[in-house]
Amino acid sequence: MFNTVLIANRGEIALRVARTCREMGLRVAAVYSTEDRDSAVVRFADQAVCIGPGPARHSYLYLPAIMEAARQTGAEAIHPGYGFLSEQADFAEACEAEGLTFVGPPPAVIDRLGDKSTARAAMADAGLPLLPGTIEPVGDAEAVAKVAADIGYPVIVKAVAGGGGRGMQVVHEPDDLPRQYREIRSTAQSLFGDDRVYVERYLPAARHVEVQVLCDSHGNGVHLGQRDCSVQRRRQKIIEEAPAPGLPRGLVEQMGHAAVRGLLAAGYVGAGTVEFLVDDQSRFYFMEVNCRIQVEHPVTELTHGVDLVREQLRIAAGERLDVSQEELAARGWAIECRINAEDPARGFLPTPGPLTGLHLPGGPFVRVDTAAVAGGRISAAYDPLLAKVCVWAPDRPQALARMRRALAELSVEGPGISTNRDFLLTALDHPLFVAGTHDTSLVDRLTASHPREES
Amino acid sequence: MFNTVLIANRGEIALRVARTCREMGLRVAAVYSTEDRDSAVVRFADQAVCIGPGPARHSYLYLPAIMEAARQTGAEAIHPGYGFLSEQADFAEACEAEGLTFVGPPPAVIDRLGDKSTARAAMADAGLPLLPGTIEPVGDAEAVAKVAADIGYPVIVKAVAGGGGRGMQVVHEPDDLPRQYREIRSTAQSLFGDDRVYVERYLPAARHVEVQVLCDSHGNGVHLGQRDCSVQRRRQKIIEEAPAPGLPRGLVEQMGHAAVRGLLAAGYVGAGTVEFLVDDQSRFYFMEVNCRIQVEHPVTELTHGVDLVREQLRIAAGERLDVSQEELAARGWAIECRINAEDPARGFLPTPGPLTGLHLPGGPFVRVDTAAVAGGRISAAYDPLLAKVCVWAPDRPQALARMRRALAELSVEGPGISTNRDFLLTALDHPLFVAGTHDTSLVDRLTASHPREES
Amino acid sequence: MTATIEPGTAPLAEALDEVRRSAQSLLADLGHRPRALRIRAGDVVVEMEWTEQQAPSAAPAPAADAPPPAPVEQAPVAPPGVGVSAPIVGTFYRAPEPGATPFVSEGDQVRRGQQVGIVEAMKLMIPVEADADGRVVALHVADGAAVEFGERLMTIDPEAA
Amino acid sequence: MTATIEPGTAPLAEALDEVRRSAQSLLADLGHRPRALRIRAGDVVVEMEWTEQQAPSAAPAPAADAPPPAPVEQAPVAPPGVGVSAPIVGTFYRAPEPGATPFVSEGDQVRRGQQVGIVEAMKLMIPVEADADGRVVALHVADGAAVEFGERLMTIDPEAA
Repeated sequence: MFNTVLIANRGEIALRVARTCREMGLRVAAVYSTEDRDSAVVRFADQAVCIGPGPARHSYLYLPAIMEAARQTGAEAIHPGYGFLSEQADFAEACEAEGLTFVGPPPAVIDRLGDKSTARAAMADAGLPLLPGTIEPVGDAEAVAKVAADIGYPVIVKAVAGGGGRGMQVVHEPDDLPRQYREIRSTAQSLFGDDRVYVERYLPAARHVEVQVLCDSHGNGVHLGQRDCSVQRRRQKIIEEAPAPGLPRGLVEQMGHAAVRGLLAAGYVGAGTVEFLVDDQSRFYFMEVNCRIQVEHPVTELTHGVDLVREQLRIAAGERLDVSQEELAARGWAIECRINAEDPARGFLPTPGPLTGLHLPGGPFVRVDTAAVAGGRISAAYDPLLAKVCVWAPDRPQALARMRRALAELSVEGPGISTNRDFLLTALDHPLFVAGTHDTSLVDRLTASHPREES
Repeated sequence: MFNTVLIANRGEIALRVARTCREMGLRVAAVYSTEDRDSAVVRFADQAVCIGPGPARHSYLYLPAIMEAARQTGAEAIHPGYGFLSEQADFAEACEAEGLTFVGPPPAVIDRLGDKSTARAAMADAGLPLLPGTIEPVGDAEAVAKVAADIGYPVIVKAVAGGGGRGMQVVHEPDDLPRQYREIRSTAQSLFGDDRVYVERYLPAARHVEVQVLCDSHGNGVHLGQRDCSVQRRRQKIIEEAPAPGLPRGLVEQMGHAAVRGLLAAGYVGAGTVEFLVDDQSRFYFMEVNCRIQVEHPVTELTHGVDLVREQLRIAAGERLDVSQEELAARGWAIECRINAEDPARGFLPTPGPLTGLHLPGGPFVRVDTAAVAGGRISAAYDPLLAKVCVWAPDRPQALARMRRALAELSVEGPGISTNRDFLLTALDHPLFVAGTHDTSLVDRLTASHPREES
Repeated sequence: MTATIEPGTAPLAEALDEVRRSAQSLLADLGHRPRALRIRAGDVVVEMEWTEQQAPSAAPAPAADAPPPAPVEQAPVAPPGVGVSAPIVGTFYRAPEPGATPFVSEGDQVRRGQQVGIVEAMKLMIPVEADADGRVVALHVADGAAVEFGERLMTIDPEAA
Repeated sequence: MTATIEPGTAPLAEALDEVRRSAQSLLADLGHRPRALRIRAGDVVVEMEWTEQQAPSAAPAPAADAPPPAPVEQAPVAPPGVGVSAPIVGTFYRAPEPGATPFVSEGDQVRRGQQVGIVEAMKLMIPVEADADGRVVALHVADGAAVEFGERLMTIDPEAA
């Protein structure tokens, strides 16, 4: 095991990783931008290094600064968290070159699975079901039109290099295709420097269900069940739960095994997530792989009683998985709500600013992951995630009731700050969500009828 | 189920009960003394009634005020929490007389089990092992001397009406007996208005292990495993864990079954705890029954995934237990540390006062039960429990590491306030505690060697 | 202002006096009002706190005129004068029995210690007494209404004594 | 502020007087008002608190001389002048190569934009430039030392330009 781990991230995930490091007896080295000088992880860490100014491209995304910080702190391993450099093969490679352990899969695996085209090919090879569409990028408008006609409208045109909800376009009519094809290519070029796109069938009423997988470096892999992340605003998840409600038992196991098979075939090492779409007839289709710990990992931790960051670190240190698939059993139900400093009535506009008051929920079966403190501030330089409120209960109705109770306990004060708390409560109370039969269109239904605040 | 529940308590347990009521859709009525005007449960409750001034005997212990508050709020049930009126048969009777449901066992059961003499008799009848000693109270010094000679020194002389660590005296030498016998009788008379005492063998190196039991009103009973509460200062528990470390598997089941058998035989209904002493040869002896929810109930909730307050309310409403003994399985390990506003260097003297700053631990597998908030105060009128910090982990070493991490995150600020946090950390690090081979003498070992602060 | 007094016996009264006198003299010498004061002597503790709003300045004996921090649930504005508070949570009655003449009505002169109402709690009839000589200037609670401990039942104007 | 006095065995009244007098005299000598005061002698404790807002009597304005909370990682005291900060986390070098003459030494005149050092980060050599015309009055970091982003490397006195 390592002596010192550098955490190349900020906010709640940096603190969350630091907590596990501390519990494992590992020295915690943090990095921070000048914006995060007084952050929770800086106070928590054994050592903290300022790596640059606020804008992430000059600090958290600036590879030389991160590598220097690792050198200065004597870190033997770097945990990238999520976002920032976590899925950059270059970064994993630089770590390797410097003799540092990157806590994540090998660079080549990140490369292969980060490219949607090669990822689809790899998963298809491993026998995972894909939505009808192309595996290879489609070269011109005519070819796209032909494929679209074959698989039937609506289709979705996606950038090979896309991710995080960016670089995709739904096409409903053949007439719209040429224009939208050009648009998405040009968008992809400007966003990712890569204008390759592919086409697949678009499922308007699908559920987003993902499988948490752990693979060690000795060829062993297990899954830790499903998470349903269908409640999304602008393709950003805001409510996640485990297990996924209403899935037939057979499907749960099929998806779990498929995910493990797919990642083992790809040479995966570490904690990873395989995202699927599940249609209204309970058929599942591979969507993409996330080569990192995910924001919503706590719900799996709560149902499975496993510290996923601990497993990441153990795997990165070359240790073997110490649980078998048979021993991994889910208990009860867990839900996570992402509290963002944003205004749902203004199109979810972030509302950064000083935090003068903060009261977090507590008590039975409530977990809060946050780096926010009263007296601190929500920075405009980063994403507006303020806290993750998670609950556990023996069943879904009790978990829902507990989440309502917990969210009602939350209070956030500060000039100009608003949160999506009430919006989350509205979503939790929606009959489709209560019934567990909602899909990714839930938030659109809510915002369509949501009264816009006058400004 | 009830519509409105009155919570006849204060502090963290009042809030904890209120949280479950809210989750169950029950209206929460709180009571408060003038000292607790701005307390967490007052803010949380649907309705709150001021029942008297600070001193508990004029408010939380004042039966007419509590009953009036129940009438005014339209409560159908009263949850007594722990302490205060929770084990007063009179109170349970008054509730019955007013047509209110007392959330606890029937008055006659409280009466029988609250008297240590009749409780010992009842448990002996149910086949539970007792320490050698008398079941009936012993009438005079000569009889006591004879019993003590029979069972062998050291013996412990206990007030029949005693409890909570008060009204007991260890006697090491026959010569000391007459004087100490007189002393304990006079103490018992002044403390409890009842000078009856009994005698049993004293175990200097015993462990305090208790079994959590749930009995419904239909004659069903289950246990939820053991808690070890051997870390005590002045017979007040400060660290509790579940399960109890190092008990042979057979013993665990034996004790569990004995506890359920004993309580069912006594006509018990509700959540109750049977306390045992376990000697260094893993023999267990019945000590007493607690007819209420206990401070340390969260560790059982964490290992068993059961909300015990919810079960109390369901049972009180006449519902049946919905889990069988076979379904109740412990997972992992849980530890609770009681953070008291007290100064270990000054004989654990309470340090009440304003709380100017409070930062609570959070993150993975940490639960904090507290009613304290920054800007509030720790009242001198009540016990100095500031927060219960609980952790869960798959095994005891990980739980210990997590507790150390969590305690290190805690920060409490206020003029004159100190806490036992560092003392708890010292106890957690003691080789005997780390090995799980400690007994009730651990704190004495620590305080004996604890450096006294110069003043 | 909060005074916390532990139960006890004879010598306690003396100790209490001493601690109280000490507090008074300390405050008088100070010439201004702190935010909080706590004096402890053995088992006796006197604690005082003042709200932020209260003018510190060179006010006279602060303990005497400092109003207690307004309880959240109290009636928004209490008229000036001496309040008569409910001695227990219960039901307030203006008269000794239904239909009888009320103990007092608005405008009545009362003397300190005179019974001005009843609060019933679980069949206990607790008399409510005037805290000062004066005129009853306001009744705040209707006959038969539920009251909390400490709730202001009526106001007496001692100037009108 | 806390003052602790050895416990005495004098009767309560005396002890109380002593502690109170001690508090008074301490406050008088202080000339300003602390945030909190606690004096304990054996069983006797006197504690006081003041609000932040309360004017500290005849004492000078506190805001003027109160230093801002020092950032944890900042150098203890930075001399007046213009600081030159590390443009990146890395290793600071005073000279273009080992053994060469340093870019600048204490006392040197520099011009805004003039190279005064190098920070190396992952083989990248990032020049450090003076932010102002002036004289180098202090070098804060040794050659070859690890520096963080924004760490003050040297101070330039622009008055001396």
